[in-house]
Parts: sequence; structure tokens; C-alpha cells
Amino acid sequence: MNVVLAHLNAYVAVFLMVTGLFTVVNRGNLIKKLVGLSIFQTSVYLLYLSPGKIIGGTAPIIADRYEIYSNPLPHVLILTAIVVGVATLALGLALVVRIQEAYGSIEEDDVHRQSAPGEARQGGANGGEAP
Amino acid sequence: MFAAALVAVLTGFALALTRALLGPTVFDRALAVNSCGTLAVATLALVGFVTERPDFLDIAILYVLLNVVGTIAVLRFVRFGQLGDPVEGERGGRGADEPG
Amino acid sequence: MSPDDILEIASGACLVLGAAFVVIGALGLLRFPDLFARVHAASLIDTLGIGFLALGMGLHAGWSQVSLKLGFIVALVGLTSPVATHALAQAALHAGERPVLRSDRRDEGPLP
Amino acid sequence: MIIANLPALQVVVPLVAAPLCAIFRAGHRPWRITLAASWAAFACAVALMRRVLDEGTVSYMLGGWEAPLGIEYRIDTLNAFVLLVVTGVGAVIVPYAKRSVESEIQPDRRGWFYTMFLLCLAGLLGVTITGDAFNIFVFLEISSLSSYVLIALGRDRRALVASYQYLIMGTIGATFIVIGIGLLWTMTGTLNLADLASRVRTMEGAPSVLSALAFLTVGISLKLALFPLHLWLPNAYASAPSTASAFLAGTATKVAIYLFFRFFFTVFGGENFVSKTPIPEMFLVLSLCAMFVAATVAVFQEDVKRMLAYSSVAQIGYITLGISLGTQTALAGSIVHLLNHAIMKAGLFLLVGCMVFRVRGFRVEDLAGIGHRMPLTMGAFTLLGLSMLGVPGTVGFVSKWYLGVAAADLGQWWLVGFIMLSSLITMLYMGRIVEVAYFRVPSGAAATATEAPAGLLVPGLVLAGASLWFGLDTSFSLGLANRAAAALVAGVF
Amino acid sequence: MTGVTSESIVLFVNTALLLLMCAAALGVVRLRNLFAVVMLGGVYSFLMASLMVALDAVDVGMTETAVGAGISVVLMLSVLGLTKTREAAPRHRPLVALVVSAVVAVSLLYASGDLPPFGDPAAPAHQHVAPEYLARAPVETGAPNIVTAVLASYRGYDTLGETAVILTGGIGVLVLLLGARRRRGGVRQGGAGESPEGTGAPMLRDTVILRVGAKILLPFILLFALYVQFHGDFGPGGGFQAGVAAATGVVLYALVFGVASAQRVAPVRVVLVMVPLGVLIYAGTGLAGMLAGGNYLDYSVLAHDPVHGQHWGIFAVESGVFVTVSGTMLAIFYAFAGRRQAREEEGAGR
Repeated sequence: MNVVLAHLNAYVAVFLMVTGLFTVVNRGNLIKKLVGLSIFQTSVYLLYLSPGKIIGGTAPIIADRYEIYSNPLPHVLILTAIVVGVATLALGLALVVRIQEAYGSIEEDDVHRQSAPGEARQGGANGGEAP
Repeated sequence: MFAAALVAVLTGFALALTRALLGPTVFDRALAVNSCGTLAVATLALVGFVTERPDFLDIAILYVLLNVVGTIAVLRFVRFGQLGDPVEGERGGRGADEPG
Repeated sequence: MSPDDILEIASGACLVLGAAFVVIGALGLLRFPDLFARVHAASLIDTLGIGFLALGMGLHAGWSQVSLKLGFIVALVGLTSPVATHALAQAALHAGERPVLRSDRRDEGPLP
Repeated sequence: MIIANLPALQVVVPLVAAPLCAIFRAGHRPWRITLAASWAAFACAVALMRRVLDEGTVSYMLGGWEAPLGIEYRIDTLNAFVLLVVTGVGAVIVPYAKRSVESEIQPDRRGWFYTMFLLCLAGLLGVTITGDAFNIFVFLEISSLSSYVLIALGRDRRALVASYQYLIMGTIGATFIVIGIGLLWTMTGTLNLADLASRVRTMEGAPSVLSALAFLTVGISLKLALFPLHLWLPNAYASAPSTASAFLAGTATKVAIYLFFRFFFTVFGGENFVSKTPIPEMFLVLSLCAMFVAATVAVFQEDVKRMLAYSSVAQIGYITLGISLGTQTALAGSIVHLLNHAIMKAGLFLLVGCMVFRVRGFRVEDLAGIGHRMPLTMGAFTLLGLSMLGVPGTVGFVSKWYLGVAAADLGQWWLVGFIMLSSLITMLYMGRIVEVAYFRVPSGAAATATEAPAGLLVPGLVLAGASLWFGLDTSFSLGLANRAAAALVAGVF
Repeated sequence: MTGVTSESIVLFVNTALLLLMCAAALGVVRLRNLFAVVMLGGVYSFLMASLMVALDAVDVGMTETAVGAGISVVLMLSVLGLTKTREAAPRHRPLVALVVSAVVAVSLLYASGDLPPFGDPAAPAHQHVAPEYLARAPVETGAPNIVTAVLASYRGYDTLGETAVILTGGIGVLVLLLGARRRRGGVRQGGAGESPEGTGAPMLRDTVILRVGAKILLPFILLFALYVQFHGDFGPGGGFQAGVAAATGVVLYALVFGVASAQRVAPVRVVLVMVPLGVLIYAGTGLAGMLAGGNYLDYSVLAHDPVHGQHWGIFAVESGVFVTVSGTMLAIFYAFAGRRQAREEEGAGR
């Protein structure tokens, strides 16, 4: 097995991670940011699961016919990570819906433009939220 | 043979994915994605056979069952632009709503 | 040749056939000129492709829970995919997509 | 039975109370459940601390499975101290929450608000008490997700944006932490912190371990709002409901700092880490930046809560400064400052909440003359401000003194100068509020304001009193901090 | 099929799926039609699921399937229905993003040279802890599926935390989307957005095939969810996957017959109780172990025979997970799908 193939999973995980992170930082659309965040999170699944695989092994469900099993621990961890990812995504989407309702846009620039004036002088004389 | 079939299915997957990426219309993408779904089922099943643990077909079945819901959601979205109950047509639609 | 061997050969043949349909369908999906032609190609995958593949796997597995599950999968895919693609084509037509006809092609030809 | 299972109860009590709040959502029941749970958690923390002082490190196997297989709770002095701080702040804030939540949160959301509060508490406690690396991540996410919600319930629509920003930054941070933990697991096969510590130390200098350290550092820094990664914090704390601001400001970043202590010193081994990576130097620079830049930004804030939030970033700089110095004295200073900052920031946010309750404005000008109308509130505020400055007699003095002594021990006298200089900036922004409150003529709502109801006022007074108490009687704060710091430097867990 | 070819096939599948995933991810990032992004995200997700199965992580594959095929698509589309489907052209200069990404990539690539090669049985991660699970779990818990045993028993506390995370996310969504009815009419103004074509159009229920299909399919999905739940000790599956599947079944009903009809089948009030109830079941099982004289979440003391106790404990906590997960997924769907109506009512109230 050559070097690239031996570490291909790690390289792809890095690629996905970078793709996701780039999207989160660079894109202005709030939904797109969440999508990027999801990709970023899924890349971690690869990072955990790939080292758990043993060539010639099989899924860690014990049966008489098999002797070598892949590592079950990362499976357990990633199950948890997936759940966390779903919860985060759902919460993020709910926030996006509320932001759309409050600002009429889900583009970061629009939202910040509306927030910027009167940022520091909220409440008091200016009388609360008044765009 | 399973290996050959797997290679073919993955090739098909690559082709369908290309169509999904190229578009051009959203319908082309939806169609290609639907095919990708079918091919994913085939992949899941064949991987089970190749690794000699075909009892993992459960995953493929779950996939098929849930993919239906995803597909219907996509259809609904294409037709109505949202997934909730229609709001404006509420009163008009109510009558037809009741018998179920 | 024992019955087992025959089953194996039949299974292999079905798999190859299914694989062929899948590739052909996917090629069509990629190469055909418009959505409505592509729908045809896609349906090849959903019906014949997956059908023969499942048949091949089922013949290999023999009568067991596995083949039952395979049958279930084929039935579901066979039921839902046509509905989905049909609705999709309808929606596309509704949205103003039109099939590319040969006459269109001729008109289109000289254009850059 | 209760004594034996104390470590589990510490987290399980709020964790069970949270869904109960969600089921019994009507009326005052959620608040009562929350009050009971938070006080029970505080009692657990006190009892645990006594056990730790008596027996040394307490280990508890969840599910009865021995350590590397199962998840272990492992409590030493440092843990127990942080648990005490977190539950203490929680216990003080819940009585305050009743009136505050009634005035800020819609009735049909209140039950859920308390659910989120309890989950946040449980998450923070779970992170602090656990001896398992992945368990840290799980409970960190509980606390993070719930704090996103708590913040989003804030006063206006900007709370939503702040919460979204925090969600993005927080998730990136948490994912970095997971990556770090994953790399460590790949190289060692274990997730238990004590087990990890013994294995990681044999492989110093391995690229994967260094990379894991880097990811953990960045991830935790995002969570604790270390200087250049602090952008989410001011918006979040400024727009959250008063109760949430006070609780998060008092606890959330402290727990992240605890993670620094745990990973840097216990897992990677202090000496190893201090001598062989550029992290201490980096931390030194970033801490100084935080102390000066964030404090200077705070001076120019109009919004009182934003000012306090920037001040948080600056104060965190002191704590990380101690980490970067890495000696026992410096760490003890850091740990005391952790206590100091928890008390005073929670207290300041609570007291600002009291003023806002009456004045209905968040700007510094809105507080004009309030010192005469709400003397107790403003008096406590001033006291806490003095503690932040580090005036002798307050707990802030103890921590700054120790940090200064540590710097002097290392021969870095210029650092002592910097610490004193940054206190001057603190004086600028705290002084501005105090000046406005006492020496301006009351106007608008402030002219007719009276002291806030006792339920709101007393918790703030208690915290102000605590800062005085711990400043005068240093046996608790310093004694424990020294013990914890000694264990950290020795790398014992 | 001999071992050697099987190995090379696994390698091939692994490589192919990885490359396809890269392509899908690039597509997801590049496309600006968010509807297309959601669909491609689906492709990405089932590539990931297939890859997980190829990496022997069948339980994880099943979870990714359950999440990616049904619920994520539904959630994303609900949100698109409430916002808009077109992403504005990026106006930022990518410098910051590039620097951040580059730093992360370099530090991970630096580490990757050190990592054990793919599939190496001698890797350190396979020497410690994991072999003990494989050897002891079937004996001590009686569950052949090691992942279930570790998930529900050895690391059961993580799973309690995971259930609490779901609770947090679910209630967070509810707080944000359900509770706002009688408040802040002011926020609505600019938020109405584009009205989707044909909100008054007939529902999907008018499509006969779909209606019949949904009616046939729903019991199958629920039945299969139960199978996944109870078969979790022996095959891939468990409370989470089953919970998501069951919730998706009800979502199917809602999509075809309307959310209002679905809420007659699974009333909101019941769903709202299910969300916290599951966590209580889970945590209560732990307390039961404590009352029986063991440590928290120790199931061995729940029955005379430790293996029996483990069996009961795993069963109880998996049911807790099922209750919370199915409740939460449904609650989240209701919250998103009912949002438009909630706002409409809010508007009518003023």
C-alpha cells in the first residue's frame, strides 16, 4: 500500500474540513454557513472512523464465523457526535428562521448593516428596536 | 461478481453525481439525486455481500423507507415552496381536509 | 454441475446484467439532452438495474431473511421511484421546461 | 449511599431537574425545581470538597466499569474548587432569576428557560468533574447548546444574531476539541484523562500529539474567548437576559479555563508543555493584548453590559497570563483570579440587572445619579469594581498580588508594571460608571428609581460580600488554590 | 470470495466513496441555489453512510442514513420554505477564510504523517481498551453487538449526555419557534418574504398514489422502527436510529395529509411530554442502579444475574433514547412546519 493510499482517509478528512471551514468563514448566507459547519463536523467522523477500520476485520457484531473485528470505540463516539451535529443544525436553523423574521434577510451583510447603527445606543432614548 | 457489480454501481454513481453537479435545472438535479439514492441502496447492499455480512441489509431498508420521505418532502417543496400546511388557502382547503 | 453451481452462475449473470443496466442508465442520465429523456434513463436504474442486482444477490443468498429483505427493497424502490420521477417531470413541465425535440436541435445546430 | 454516589449526583441532580422543568412548565414550579436543584448541587459540591480535602483525589466509576473501559469521574482539589465556584454562582443566581425572568421572558417560555438553565449548569458541572476526554465534549455541547438558547432569548433581535455567531464559533471550537481528542485517541487508544496522561508523556514531540495539543488549544481558546477569538462574547453577554448574562459570565469561561489547566498540565505534563512548545510565549502575548486592548475597548462602550463583557475578555487575560508563566505561584494566582472573576462578574451583571430593572436602559448615561437613588446596589457595584481593580481587602488583590509575585520571581519585573498599568485602564471604565452614578444629576427614569426588590438585590449583595470575605480570609481561596496549583505543577491527577 | 480480493475491494470502495464525497462537498459549497444544496447534501450524506458501512461502522452508517435521508432534508426544506432559496453572491474577500483553512490543513497534514496507515491492525488504538471491549462485552452484557454494549453500558453515561443534547436542541428549537405567539408583532414586518407559488394550491393528499402509498408505507416504517429498536443488541440499530425512523414516519404522514392531520395522530401535547420524558427514563434507570446498591448507571445490580441486569438496563435506556429522540424530531418538525401558521395567527391577532 503506497503512502497516499495509506493516508487517503486522513487527506480527504482534511480536505472536507477545510472546505467546510472555508464555507463557514467566507460565505455570508446564514444557511450556507450552517451547511459548511455540517461538512466541517462530518469530516471529523472520517477522522475517527478511518483509524478504527482493520483490513480483514469485520463489523463489531460478534458471530462465530469471524475472528478479527474493527474497533468499536470510534463507532460509539461518532454516534454521539452525529447526534450533537443534528442538534446543533436544528438549533442553528431555528435561529436562522428567527433572524429572517426579525431582519427580513439571511445574508450576514444585510443583518450586520441593520444592526450597526444605534448598536451602542440601544434602549433608553432611542426607544428599543426600531429599524 | 459482487465486486464487478460494485464497481459498476459506483461508476454509475459517479455519472449520476456529475449530472447532479452539472444541473442545469433544479429538476435535473433532483432526478439525478433520486438516482443517486437508488444507487446508494445498491451500494449498501453490495458492500454487505462483499464483506460477507449481508444481514446489514437493514441499513439499506431503512434508507429506502426514509428516502421516500425525503423525496416526498422535495416534491412538496417543488410544488408548494414550503412544507407546512398552506395558510392562505386554509379556509378553502379545510372542507376538503376533513374526510381524510 | 450441481444445482448450487447453476445458481451461482445465474446469480453472476443477473449481477452483470444489473450492473450493465445501471451503467447504461447512468450514462443516459448524463448524456441525454433534456430532462424528459433523462427521466427514461433514470427509470432504467430504478427498475431493471436494481431489480437484476437484487435478483443476483438473492440467488446467491438463497431463501432466507436476506432475500426477503431484498425483495422488499426492490418493491419499495420500484414503487416510489416512478412516482417521484413522474411528479418531478410534471412539476418541470408545469415550471416551463420543454422537451428538446429533433426540430429544436436542427434550429439550435447552426448557433454557436 | 448518598456520600458514595456524590460525584454522580453532582451532575445528575440538575440533569434530572431539567426535564422535570420541561414537563411541569406552568406557574412557579420550574423555578422551585431549579432552586432546589441548584442548591442541592451546591451542597454536593461542598460535600465533595470536604471529601477531597479528607481523602485526596476521589474517583467514581460510572456504571461500575473500571476506568479505561467505562467513564470515570475524577475529582481533585482543582475540580472540586471549580465545581464549588460554578454551583455557588448558580445557587446565588437562581433566587435572582425569579423576578428577573418574570420581567424579561414570556410566560409560556419560562419553564423552558429554566430547563435550559439547568442543562447549562449540568453541562458545565459535567465538563468539570469528568475524567474522560470524550465525556468532556458531550457535556461541553450540552452547556454550549443551552447557552445559545439562553442568549437567543435576550432583549431584542440582536440577541438572535449574537446567539447565531456564538453557535458558529462555539461549534467550531467544540469540533476542534473533538479533533484534538480524536488524534490523542488514535495515538493511544484511550480516552481516560489519567490514562492518556501516562501514555502521552512517553511520546513527547510526536507530530500527532503536538497537533492534538494545537487543536485543543485553539478549541478551548474559542470557548473561553481568549483575545483574538473573543468576538462572539461581547455581543452574546450584552444581549442575553440578565440572569443568563450573569450566570454565563460567572461560569462558562471559567470551566473552559479549567480545561486549559487540565489538558496543559495534567495530560500533557506541565514541564513538557512549558518547555517544548511556543504556547507559553503565545499566551503571554495574547494575555497582554487581552488585558490592554479589550480593556481599552471597554472604556469606549456606551452599553453597560457590553462594557462588562469586554472587561470579561480583559480579565480572562490575567488568568491566561498565570497559565503562561506556569509556576506554582502563578497558577495559584490564576486559580484565585478564576474565583475572583466568577464572583465579581456574576455580581456586576446581577447588579446591572437590578439597575436596568428600574431604569429600563442599558447605557451608561441612563445610570446618571443612580448612586443616590439605589445606594445599596451602587455600593455593592463599587465594591465589586474595587475588587476588579485589585484594591487590598478584596479578593482581586490576592490574585493580582500572586500574579505579580510570580512574575517577579521569574525576574520579569516589566510584567508587574503591565499588571498595574492594566489596572489603571480598569479604573477608567469602572470609574466612569461610578462617576456617572454618583456625581451626575439623576435624569429620566433614574430620578424616580428606588432599590430593586429584595429578590433581585440580595444575590448581588451576597456576591459583593463574598468578594470582601475571600479577600480578608484567604485561607479558603488561597489555601485551596495553592493545593490545586501544586498538584498541577506536579502533574498529579 | 477469498480474503485478498475482499480486502482490495474494500480499499477500492473506500477510495471511490472518498473521491465522490469530495466532489459532492465541492458541489454543495459552490452551488448558490440552496434547494440544490440541500439535495446534494443528501447525496453527500448517503455517500458518507455507505463509507461508514464500508469502514465496518454499521451502527454509525445506520444513524447517518436515518438522519441524512429523512430528517435533515425535511428540516432544511422547511427552513428554506420560511426563508429563501437563493444565496447572494459572496462579497467577502476570501483572504481570512483561506488563511484559517490553510493553517488547519497544514497542522492536520503535519499530524497525518504520524498516524498509523489505513487498516493497520497494529495501530496503537487497537491495542488498548478496544480489545477488552471485544473480549468482555459479549460475556458481561450478553449483547453480541459490541457497539450497543459500549454505547448503552460501558460508556452509557456519554449516551445519557447525548440524550440530554437532543433534549437541549429540541427544547431550544421549541423555545425559539413555538413560544413567540403572543408577542412582538413588531418583528414580522419585512419578514414575510416572497410568498411561495400557490400556497392555496391543493395538498399532496390529492395525489392518489401518494395517499395510498403513504398509508401502506407508514405502518412499515413504524414496524421497522420497532425492529431496529429491539434488534439493536444483535444487529445495527438502537434507540436513536429507531426514534428517528419512527418520527420520520409521522413526518411522512404530515407531508401527505397535512401537518394538522398528523397532529391528530401524534398530538403536540404528547410530543412535548415525550421530549423530556426519555431523558428521565434514562437518568431514572441510572438512579435505579444507584438505589439497588451499585454505582450510577450500573445495570448489573438490577437483577440477580448481572448479565440479566445488563440486559434490562440496556433495554430501559434504549427505550429512553427512543422516546426522547422520536419526540424531539417530531417536535422540531412541528415547530418548523407550523411556523408560518403561527406567524399568520400572530398577525391575525393584531
